[in-house]
Amino acid sequence: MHENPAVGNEKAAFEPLIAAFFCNWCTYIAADLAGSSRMKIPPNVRVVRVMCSGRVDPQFILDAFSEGADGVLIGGCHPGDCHYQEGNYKTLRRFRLLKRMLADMGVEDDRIRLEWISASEAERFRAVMNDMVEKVRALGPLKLKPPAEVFAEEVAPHA
Amino acid sequence: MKFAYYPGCSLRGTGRAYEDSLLAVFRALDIELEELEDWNCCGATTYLSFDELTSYALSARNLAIAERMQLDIVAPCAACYLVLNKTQHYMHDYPHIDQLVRGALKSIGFDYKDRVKVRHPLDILWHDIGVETIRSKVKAPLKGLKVAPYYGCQIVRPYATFDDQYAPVSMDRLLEAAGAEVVSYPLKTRCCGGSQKGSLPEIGLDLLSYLLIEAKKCGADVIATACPLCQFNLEVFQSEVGSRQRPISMPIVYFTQLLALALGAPFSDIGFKYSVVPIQPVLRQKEIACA
Amino acid sequence: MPEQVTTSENSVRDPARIGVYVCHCGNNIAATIAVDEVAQYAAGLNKVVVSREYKYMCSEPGQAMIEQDIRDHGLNRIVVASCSPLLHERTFREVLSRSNLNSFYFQMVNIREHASWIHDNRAAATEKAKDLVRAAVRRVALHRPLEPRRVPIDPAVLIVGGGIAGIHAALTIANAGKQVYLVEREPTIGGHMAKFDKTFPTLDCAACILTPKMTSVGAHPNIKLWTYSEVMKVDGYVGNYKVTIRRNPRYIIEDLCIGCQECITACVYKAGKVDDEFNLGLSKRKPIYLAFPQAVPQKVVIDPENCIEFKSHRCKKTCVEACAERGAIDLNQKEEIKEITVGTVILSTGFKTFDPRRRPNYGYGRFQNVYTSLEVERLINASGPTGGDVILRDGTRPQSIGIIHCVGSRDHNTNRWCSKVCCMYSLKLAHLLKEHTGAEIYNFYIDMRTPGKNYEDFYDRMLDEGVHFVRGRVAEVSDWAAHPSEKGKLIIRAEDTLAAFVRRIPVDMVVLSVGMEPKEDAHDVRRMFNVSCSSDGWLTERHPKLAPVNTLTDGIFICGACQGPKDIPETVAQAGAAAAEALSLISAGCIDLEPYTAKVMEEVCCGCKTCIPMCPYDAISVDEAKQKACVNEVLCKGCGTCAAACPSGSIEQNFFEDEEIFEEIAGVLTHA
Amino acid sequence: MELKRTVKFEADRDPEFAYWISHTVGGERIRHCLQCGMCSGACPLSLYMDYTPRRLMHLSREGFKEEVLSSFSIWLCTCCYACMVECPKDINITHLMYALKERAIREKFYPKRFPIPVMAREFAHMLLRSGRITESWLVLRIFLHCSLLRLFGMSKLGIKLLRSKRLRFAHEHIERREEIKKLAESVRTAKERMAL
Repeated sequence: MHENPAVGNEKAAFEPLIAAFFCNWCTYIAADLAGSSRMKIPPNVRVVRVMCSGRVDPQFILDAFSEGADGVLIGGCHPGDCHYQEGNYKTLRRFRLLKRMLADMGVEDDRIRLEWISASEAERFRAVMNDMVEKVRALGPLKLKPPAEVFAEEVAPHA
Repeated sequence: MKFAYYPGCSLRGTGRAYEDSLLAVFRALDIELEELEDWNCCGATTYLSFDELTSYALSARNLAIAERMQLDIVAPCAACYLVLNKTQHYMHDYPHIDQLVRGALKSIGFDYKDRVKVRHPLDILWHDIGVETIRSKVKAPLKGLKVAPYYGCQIVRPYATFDDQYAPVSMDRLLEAAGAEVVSYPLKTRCCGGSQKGSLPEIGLDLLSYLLIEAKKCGADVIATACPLCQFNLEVFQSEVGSRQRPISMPIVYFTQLLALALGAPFSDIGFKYSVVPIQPVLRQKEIACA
Repeated sequence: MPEQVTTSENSVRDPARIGVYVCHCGNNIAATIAVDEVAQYAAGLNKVVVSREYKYMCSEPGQAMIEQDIRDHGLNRIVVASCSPLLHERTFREVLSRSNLNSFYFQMVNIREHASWIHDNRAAATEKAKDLVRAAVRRVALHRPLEPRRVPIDPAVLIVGGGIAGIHAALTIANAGKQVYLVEREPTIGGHMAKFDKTFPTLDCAACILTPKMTSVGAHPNIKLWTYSEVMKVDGYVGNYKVTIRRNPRYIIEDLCIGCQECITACVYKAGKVDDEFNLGLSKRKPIYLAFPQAVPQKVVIDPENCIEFKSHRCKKTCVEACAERGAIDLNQKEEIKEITVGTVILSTGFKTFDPRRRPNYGYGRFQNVYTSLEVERLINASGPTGGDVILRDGTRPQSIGIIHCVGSRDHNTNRWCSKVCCMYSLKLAHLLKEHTGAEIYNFYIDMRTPGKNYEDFYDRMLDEGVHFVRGRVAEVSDWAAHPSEKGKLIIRAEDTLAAFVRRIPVDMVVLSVGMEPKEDAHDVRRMFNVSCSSDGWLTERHPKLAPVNTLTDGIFICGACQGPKDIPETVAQAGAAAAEALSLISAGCIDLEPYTAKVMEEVCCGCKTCIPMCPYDAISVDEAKQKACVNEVLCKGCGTCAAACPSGSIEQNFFEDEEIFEEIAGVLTHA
Repeated sequence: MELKRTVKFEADRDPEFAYWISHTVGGERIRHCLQCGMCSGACPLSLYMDYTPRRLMHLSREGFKEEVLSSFSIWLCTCCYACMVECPKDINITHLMYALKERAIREKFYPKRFPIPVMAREFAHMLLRSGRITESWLVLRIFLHCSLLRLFGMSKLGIKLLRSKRLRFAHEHIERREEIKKLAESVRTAKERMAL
């Protein structure tokens, strides 16, 4: 389906690929801050910017997995701090649902993660990144029970 | 309420008064104690300067034993209390220490899960039992006895969370509950010099004389301590301090001795027989039974 | 792959001709990313016509290069891989509109903050940059032309906080002929500065320079001053904020009170009985009082906590009698809710001083002769509790005084930051105390920080005046005398680090130079106005250098010590800047908002109403006739939550359409 | 009074020592030290120290090994933790003192018959041998190693204690002494493995 050079035969060589959806007001800025503070973060994460974590449609996550992500991270503002008042609560609700569904499909818990990281929490951002990459690396490449294409059609409508 | 009792070497040596009175107090308040099975020396502060890492393993053995007994530890000796706490802290903070200590414990058949809490008698009496309960159980209140509470270093600093680092009050409250009059003692957490008295007598004496003279100034009849070493230093070297300035005679007792007395334990069973500076004169003067 | 969403006819896509520009940012990017490699790679991507690298894309020539290419190669989509879009997205969008391209035919790739600066593995970083560029290329091909929403700016300005910052900003804007609402929580404006005696380094008296400004605020026709009031709610968006303000009852009809203070004299309490907030409890006031002689507005206040009438309803109400013919006292006054509309907001909510009880070893609260610096300001102030005569709580006059710097600053146990002003005000206090008492003065400092115009000269002057300077942080203040000379004194114990030994210095008075902290409710303010806070609690600016008084929320500005510790000159400068920013918006008359609003594809919408509760702004309603959802573009703030929720995928968010995001996802993940 | 060269050459510094101190347990933040002297001020023993704790911190991070390890101060530390709880930069000063002592003992940086290191050694040996400490014997051994005269000086005290039944000469020890040996052994090998 996709040729991720990171995916090696023996686990040692495996470099996970992680898709991240960051809200424009908190986590994306935290990421920028981490950058301007020259923190060191593993290069395994690919960021997609959205205005609010509330915009993150469960389909995005399923799509990311089917496109070859080994893990997905959603970053939003802390509860109560949402730039749009309550977008992050909506995300949380959806996220819980989705997580159960993914579990059924054999996606391990550590592969999908929702984190509240405020604009000033560059340090926390770094910690989360490192931790996530570590955990997913330990899990190895994503293996889905049904073939990816099939499940995208099967599941997406229910999302 | 039940704890694993970790006496430590001192309470079996120079600090026997502490042990006797502590057991009496806990008995009076029906706190059950089971001696830590085949406990070993915690390494105190001395061992740390000889071989840090080994000292963690040694004190961890006691933690592991308590865990096997499924009890929290009560460690009356300040040094033991500190070292056991410190071991736990450092195992959390430093993976290499954690790994090393667990490894060592494995080698003697312990699989340490870190489920033990290390408690100090002050903590237990103040928080778990509570001042009110104690007051209600006091049979012979220490009316008019002016006590300077002396906490020393290693109980409140640096790991204790049960009391304030700068101005601890747990002992104050407990002694008040026992009917004693607690004088405000500015040096309550100032160091007594620890083992320095042995190695550098002059300096040790200086520190001790500060503590003793200040306590007198505060109008204290006795100093109450919670550490065998503090008690030893303050009591045994009084004559030397005295010989430098005007002589001092200040009974130095364990807070548990005063509590036990108030809770009605027989005077003869709570370690006063080991005193070098007898407390009886003060007690008689205050008309507190001491026979 | 998910099905293609049908798109509303108004925006058909023309075949994409994409130009990709990879920036070196000097060495910031080039150092860790093989820029040329990325550019070459991009050149090979589908629909890419030109791909270039350049030292500084944001520079004049960089921009010109893009414009040139648009002309020469007929580009209609632009991708720039450089820094964070929050920095330069606008810059490059303008380039497009200058070349008559819709400015939303642009996608920015962040390979600096998100790649070069956070990685050291060149190969990996370069790979990542390629992925991100590829994603942008695939995404931008789908972009539609969008028009920013132009909204008018209401010329009225709300200023929250009436300290020197708020006062200065208010006057600046009001003098420009615009309406200002100045809201202050306390019964008077003036803030901390009103409490000060003199100001460093010029030593001009704080009152003399502040009170005139306060009076003109009170008198200014363009300023609506609401003291004893608080902002409760903020709605709307830049240009059009709806603000709800609660005016707490002061039990005085402001329009009738002339500040004659007869009522205060008449109060059944012959002497003050409550701690006087303005003098920090060093003196007493009556339950009916005027905060301080030059208070603005000159209107008295009754505090119900301590007024007999309010507690027992058994007061003779002599105050009411005294004010009989004006009848300004209204004991039944209720709180009043005001609703206003403003275009912009300036936050100048200020700071609070560190509570030295959190550093028990300095004995504040335990020893009566330990004071905070702010208390000392009142103590030496001619209108203070002792009329400027420095008499200690125990009635004596100090012969020796220790001033302890960095109390609650530069300290991992309390506040880690340097409060910036303490060194200078400690020097000032040293001078004033010497002047008032002739006492020996000892300053205990860690580092003497006097950066500022004429500040160092002031330090020299203190050295000349014979003030002692001991370089060392004080470990403890005690009353424990270890030497006859220390009897009855407070003993300061510190290492004289320059002499390299410990000193014990007995003094009669200890002054704790307390640091500055964020207000305890800084986080509520932050939430209410939708701005962000540093983890310490200081409000954060949009950019520390280039947008120091702006916030991430358009039309909301910050100034003064709510943004971080600063002295009066700096505060006033910032207040001016904030005022100017507000005025420039006002005189522009309108502002363009991102068109990231949601839109409903009616042909797909089944009217299930799932989206309705999703919207926090009630921007979505159902057209009963058509049984379709419809979005009110003005109310929509463009979060996209509804789009994510719509089961039929019939709601799209401009610039964040499902398709576009799916392309981006596929782009970052699929290695070509 | 004799004149002494006080100038320091770069050659006098020991970079290894500087590196060690900032990488040893507790020294992580030593480079943050403000040199504010809070530790010295709080230290009950600093009144007697040749180098105040603050100076030791700086000398160590700069790598002046000789000065630090041969200083009297490290032996004066009673581990009361006053410095550590006060340190505005959260430097674990007390623990660094341990580290310095440990190293000074390892590298024999102390005057002959100097009691403190002797005590540490004796204490350790007794602990390893019997798992517990019998104070009476410990005291005895220490003074034997330091100076017999001192012992006589102390004899009055000894008698006092004997009379108060507080000194007991029965050797305390634990049941499973072999466990202590095993522990020490396993730590030793682990240390070698981790190259600590």
